[in-house]
Amino acid sequence: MDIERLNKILAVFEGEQGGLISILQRVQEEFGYLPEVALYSIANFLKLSPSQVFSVATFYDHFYLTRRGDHLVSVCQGTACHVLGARDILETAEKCLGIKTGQTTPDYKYSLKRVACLGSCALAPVVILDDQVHSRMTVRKVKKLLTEDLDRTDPQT
Amino acid sequence: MADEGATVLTAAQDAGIYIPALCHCPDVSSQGVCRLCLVRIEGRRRPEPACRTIIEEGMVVFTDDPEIERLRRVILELILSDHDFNCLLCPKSGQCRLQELVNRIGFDEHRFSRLEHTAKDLPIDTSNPFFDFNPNKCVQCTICVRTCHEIAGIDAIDMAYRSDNLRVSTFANKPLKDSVCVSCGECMERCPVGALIPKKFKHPTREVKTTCPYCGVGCGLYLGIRGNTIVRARGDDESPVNHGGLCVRGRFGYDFVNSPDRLSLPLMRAYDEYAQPSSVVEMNEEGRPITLPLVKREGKFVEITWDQAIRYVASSLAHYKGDEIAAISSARCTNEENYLFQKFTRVALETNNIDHCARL
Amino acid sequence: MKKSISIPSIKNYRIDSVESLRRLREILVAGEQTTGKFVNVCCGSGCISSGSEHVREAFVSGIKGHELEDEIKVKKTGCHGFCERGPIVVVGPKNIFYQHVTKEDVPEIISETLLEDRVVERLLYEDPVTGQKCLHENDIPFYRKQKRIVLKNCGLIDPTSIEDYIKVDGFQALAKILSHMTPEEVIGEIKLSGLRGRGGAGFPTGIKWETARNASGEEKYIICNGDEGDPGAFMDRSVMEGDPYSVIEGMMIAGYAVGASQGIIYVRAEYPLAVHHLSTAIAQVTDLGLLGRNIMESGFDFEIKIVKGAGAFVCGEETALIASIEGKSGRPKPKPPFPAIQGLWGKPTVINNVETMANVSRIILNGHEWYSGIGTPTDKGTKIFSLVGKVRNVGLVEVEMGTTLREIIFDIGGGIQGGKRFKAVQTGGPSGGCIPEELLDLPVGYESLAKAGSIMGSGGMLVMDEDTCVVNIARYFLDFARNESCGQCTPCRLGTKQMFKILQDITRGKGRPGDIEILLELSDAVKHGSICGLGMTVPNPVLSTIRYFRKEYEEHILEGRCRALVCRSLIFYRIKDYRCKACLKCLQACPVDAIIGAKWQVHEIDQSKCIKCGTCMQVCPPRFSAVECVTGLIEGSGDKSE
Amino acid sequence: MAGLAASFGSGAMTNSINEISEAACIFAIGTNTTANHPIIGRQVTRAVQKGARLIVADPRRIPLCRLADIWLRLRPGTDIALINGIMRVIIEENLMDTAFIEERCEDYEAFEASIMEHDLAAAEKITGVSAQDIVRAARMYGSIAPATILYTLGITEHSHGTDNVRALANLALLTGNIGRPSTGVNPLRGQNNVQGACDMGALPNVYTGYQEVENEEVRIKFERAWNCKLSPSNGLKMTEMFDAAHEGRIKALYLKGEDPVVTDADTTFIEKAISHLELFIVQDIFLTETARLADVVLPAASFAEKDGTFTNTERRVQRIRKAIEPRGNSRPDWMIICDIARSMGVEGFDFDNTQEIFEEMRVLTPSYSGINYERIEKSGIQWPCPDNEHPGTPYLYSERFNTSSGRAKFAPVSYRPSAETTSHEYPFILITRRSAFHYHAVMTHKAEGFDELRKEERIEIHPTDAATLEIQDGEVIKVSSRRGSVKAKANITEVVPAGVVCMTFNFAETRTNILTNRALDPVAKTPEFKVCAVKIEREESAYITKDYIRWGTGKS
Repeated sequence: MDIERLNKILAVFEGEQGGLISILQRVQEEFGYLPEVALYSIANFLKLSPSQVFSVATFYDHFYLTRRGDHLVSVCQGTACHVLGARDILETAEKCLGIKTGQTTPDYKYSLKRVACLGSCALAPVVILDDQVHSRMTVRKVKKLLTEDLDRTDPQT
Repeated sequence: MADEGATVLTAAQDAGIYIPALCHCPDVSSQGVCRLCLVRIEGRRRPEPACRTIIEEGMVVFTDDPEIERLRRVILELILSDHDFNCLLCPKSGQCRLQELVNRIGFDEHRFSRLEHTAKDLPIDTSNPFFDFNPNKCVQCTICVRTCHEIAGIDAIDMAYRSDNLRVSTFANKPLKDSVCVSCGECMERCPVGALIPKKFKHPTREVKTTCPYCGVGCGLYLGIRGNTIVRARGDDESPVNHGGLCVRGRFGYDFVNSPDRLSLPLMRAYDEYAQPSSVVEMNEEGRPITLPLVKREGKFVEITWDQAIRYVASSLAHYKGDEIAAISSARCTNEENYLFQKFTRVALETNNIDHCARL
Repeated sequence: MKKSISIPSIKNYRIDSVESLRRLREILVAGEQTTGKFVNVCCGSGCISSGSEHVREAFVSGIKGHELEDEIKVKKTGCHGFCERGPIVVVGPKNIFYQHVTKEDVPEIISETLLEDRVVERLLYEDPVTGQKCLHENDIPFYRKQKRIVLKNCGLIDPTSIEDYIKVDGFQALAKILSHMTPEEVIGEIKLSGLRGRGGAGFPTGIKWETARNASGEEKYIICNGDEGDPGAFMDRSVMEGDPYSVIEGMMIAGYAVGASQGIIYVRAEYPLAVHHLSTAIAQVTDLGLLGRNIMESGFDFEIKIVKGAGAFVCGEETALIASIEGKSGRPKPKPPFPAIQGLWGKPTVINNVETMANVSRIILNGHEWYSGIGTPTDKGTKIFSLVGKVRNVGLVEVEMGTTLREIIFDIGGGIQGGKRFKAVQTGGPSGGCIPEELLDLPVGYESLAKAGSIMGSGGMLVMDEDTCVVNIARYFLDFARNESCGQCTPCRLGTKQMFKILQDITRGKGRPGDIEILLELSDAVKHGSICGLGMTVPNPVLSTIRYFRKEYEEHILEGRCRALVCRSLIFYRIKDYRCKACLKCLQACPVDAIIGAKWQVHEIDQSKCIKCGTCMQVCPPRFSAVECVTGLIEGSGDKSE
Repeated sequence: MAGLAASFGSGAMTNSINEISEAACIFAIGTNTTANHPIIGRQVTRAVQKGARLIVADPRRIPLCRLADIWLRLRPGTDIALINGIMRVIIEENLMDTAFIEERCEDYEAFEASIMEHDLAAAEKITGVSAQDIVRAARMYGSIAPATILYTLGITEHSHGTDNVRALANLALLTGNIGRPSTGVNPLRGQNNVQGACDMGALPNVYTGYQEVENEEVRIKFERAWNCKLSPSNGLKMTEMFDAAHEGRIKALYLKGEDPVVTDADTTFIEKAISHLELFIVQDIFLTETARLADVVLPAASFAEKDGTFTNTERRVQRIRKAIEPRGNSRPDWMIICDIARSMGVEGFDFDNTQEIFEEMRVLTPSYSGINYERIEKSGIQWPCPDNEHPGTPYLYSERFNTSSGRAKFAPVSYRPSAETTSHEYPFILITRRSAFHYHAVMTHKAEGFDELRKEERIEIHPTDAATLEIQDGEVIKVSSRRGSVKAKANITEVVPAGVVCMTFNFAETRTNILTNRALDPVAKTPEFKVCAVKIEREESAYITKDYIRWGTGKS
């Protein structure tokens, strides 16, 4: 991991009170996840114990302690999406990508996660692929979305 | 009359009234997470945890009514459903607070049997040489975490993850040995269940109050003795120095007393490794042993009797006086021994060449 | 995304007095195009995902093509609430409301409406009941019964343009209090208005402010809670995205009243657009001199920063939210001490949610009499609901307190989709409960909903039809609750888990007699034994469904029947051989190849392979309707999924 | 100790352990408190948790740095420059306690003049600590009361250790942070009874209770009590003894319970000095490295096998009690000494138990005279305790200092470089420390479990230095000073600053003190353990294992 890059991020937060979560967010933005070394340095920087930083990093859903895929597929499991069949959407996504929810494909191309609610209830069920909201999803649309994209980004498979 | 600022729990305990509690530990702040000490307080909407509720003038507390009873039972059943309660194999059995609570509160057989037994099957952390951590027996009372923070000030562990994945964890789930844990064992002392347990545990048959022999802090402690062996040490709660706390050395560092490497008989260097000790200490008329002078690093040590040793030392010391001789005392010995040794040096050896390793 | 949008017209303008604010407003109003022609493209999150950005771009380039860019202004606005119909475009001067606009429609709108002043009929909303086309927003039944106070600027102003906000009386309330009112008077005004917290518990806002004002301490904080975690609720998102200035103004008024000089907006990280609009707005307001030191020469200092959440529902709870801002795990603390006395960094802190904050400037500007005249004697003002589920018009609705559920669901929401039967409505998200058909005439209000076993909550409103299984819904919410429990107290951590397991058993046909009683006992323990508001309320979905739909639970447990045909273990699909025309459609569509058959050979479902996804039923041509779904006969029901 | 005695009149912790948690400001310099005095470390932690400010001065990133408001990462051996810099800021910003200085101190003017000689830029240059941080620390210590100073060997184990201590004493006096609860200058004693050994007169220049050997009145008192003639002149300090042995002036040495061959600086020299002795008697509980060189080894009983008292770092006299029978034929030290004395025909060594010894001692020792076994049965008493009714003294100097004038003395001290500085050949500074898991070199290694926690020496080296030398983490490297070399595994860590390496002396397999410098403090004669110049080389050969040298009876 690039310590220089990390220290640059940390320098911005110098003297700020209670910045742990913002720092974790920034570091994750930079590295895609929270490498152990980074957590350790953050603890040192904030004069926290590493276990306390670990506690916070594992409490929140948004933090990843392992490397994620290049593309993030989030399937909303909010109420509105649920009653309109979000579970089938998620299962289909799992099948398409060949991984379980919360996992990353071995080639680090895709990560799949469930989210509680994206607030796009009027468009339910929704799937978010790399910040792009796909609304009124059906099993078929998911299949198309994920397989097509797979083909596009990786012609070998 | 209870003290001002006391909690309902401590006031009740002082008055001899039982309120069950699992996550309460008098040495650390109250968290009120186990919810077993819930009591009903007149005029309040919801049951309140006794361990966090400060008593007030004229407060009416019901420690036990059918509703509270049922609440406690359900909560206890929930804890049990998540606990590896193979008590027969648990070293804590008999001193386990969970067992005690089950005995006092009881549980509803029918309901309990409907709950899914969800105790995890996580690996037991045996990396620490003095104690083991079994997360499957952990009841998430957080006493160890509070202890590590408030008493030890180390913060080697904290509560990580959330929901029913909540668990006591070191940084990155590493084994305790690879964490910043200093093995002081304060958490182990306070764990109410069998999650943090000493590796080898023998019940002492008697205890002796004494002072820790390690650093200059001089913590008060009780040595637990079984036969002629030290089997445990615990901090003396009444000591004004450590108030019951101990560090890793003070709590676990007593095997050296029983070490097989301890010297047992006086040793003396002799030319001939087959030399008979008795021949070594024959004195000539001047009082010097016949074997003297010894040539350094060629002789071997042989064991001699105390009698021989004392006579030998006394006679050989008698040859040096004043500036020729020096004595080094020990910062590890008692005051009495240091007093005696300096007196010995000054009186018997007739010199002020006495010092010890006082580096401060 | 750009961090800040420059405002050429008012660049370098600094508002240092009430007078200069008035002057700026005059300049801005005078500067409006005389033609009055404009195109407002909704760029709320909903419409953006339906492609409104492309629509906007098409307008911009189209208008440029006609060299009309000086005459016709293209503006992006916040959410109209009718997200279902997005992208929404409003074309002025006649405020014609076009829905489902695609970029292909743009040239036609330009040439017809903007140039020729003709209406493009096909893009108008058609009342499904009367079949009538609606020209304006207010003609649409969805809007007709609403009373938009909080949402009044949403869809009207460009949420990244402070000029727009100033034109619609922006910061007038702030100017009023800074020049004419003492903090005590502000608090008095809010108290008299009867405003209660819109985040769930409904605590009177004025009293909260007063407590914090009277609490000792030099430093105090105002926190705006934008951690809208309830699944199925998105009103705060719309307000933050569509009218961020109102939130900021509300916080400033709160700051003045309480004696705080620092404000923090805590926004869910799932709402990037809200974060973007808020930070743009804060930068603009600061540039104008309305945030900072000595605002409008009043001696009042205030600054606002944004803190992003990190994905924990429980952080919507006040004390957990504070812990999160302090950089800790969001584990709630027992109250008292209340945040108003001892909050962020131990200092007195007022926490109000977004909708509450957005109400404040309206009350100050129009007076408490005006506000308390809206609603019912016990519940004042309006409430925004996010109407979702099996209702026809999905979206955000703001209604007067006391409006009945029936009016909301049927008059505004247009009833149930696909002509199905209404079954229940779930309000308040994971903390709320299900309200059955017989209580549809219940007027919405804090107490009335509580009495019905639900809560107002943040305003989620999930409409269920006969195809929705209430046990499944209860299971869904418990699954959510157990995942989102912070885990610190036993009843919530383990109680929700066991409740979930039992509900899961029931939906899988493994329920046992007596389960309902155990669920009730566990609910009781979680409700009364937990530390925080989350634990206290999460059994509500179970308690209310048992209260009103006990029969359905019993059917699941005793008969293995799911009448809504939702619980997969209790249903199976079969092909009626006498209707099957062996068209191969279902056979090809089946994702697990569970359908046996061939051309000219009637199809049959291999129950051992079937995962009950229902695809076969969907693809079977309606004229055949050969696939049926049955329940109650636990034959061949597997346990493969759930 | 000499430093404190010169400034205040007594060499001891001025305040009590329990007072630390009540301090509003703590200045911890040269002390890795949480590791070496964990229980005191907890007091510091508690103070910080209660809102106290903490200033840490240490070249290493010690665990306390995590709690510190200010961490002054000074270059090893530059303490005086730092402390003087802090004092300069305090004087310049008028944060000193003028009333206290006037009423209770003397020699201030010369001191102030000496402080003003060097400006902050000089301090920054020498210490490597930014002037800004020095100012922050000065303001914090100077304006928040009560403030307490904690230090250990990081201050004293230098060739200018006494000056270091006097500088700290000056700092406390300047701000009036002495003679009140939770203030003071507090050396945390390393060994359990180092305080007691000093109190009991196991020193060449004083009898019990610091009564001077060269004071005739005192000598006569002791001659009367002991019924003998006593030498009127000061004896040799331990380090001088080895010099004398090396030169043949000392021919016989009786050593009890110490292991200088491992723990003293420049152990090669020590071994050589010992080899010159005609008679070398060692009394210990283990066959230590030093004992292996002896002519006679007398097996002593451990603390658990005898009665007596220890005096802890806060001057508290506490009981130890016999818990078990001595192992084998080992015997308590006091019995051995009595037997030898009697065998030599010397009078005054007829004691049946330790209480009798204590009684004889307290009569002769004013500061102990009010202490007896009955009174310390439950918990100890802090000296001075002049009579049986006196409750003991939690903090010293509330009324007067123990100097002849009753006033504390300011002493101008100025920075001198360490005796050994880095050179082209020896480019690194080696600092030595103790591990949190071990205690010197023997006891904990004999207790099960401790070796699992830290089984071998690990030389701490900064990543940049490791990269330059192409050293991998865990690789065995060779550290050499002008006196010798040792090998151990490298531990690449940012705990140490670049240019500095750090080792413990807790492992007999890695005799760190072969490297250290015997440059002595001119007053206390303490060697410069903390700073010496070394070079680092990669060592691809042997992987050192525990079995390389075995402790014990030597049978294996």
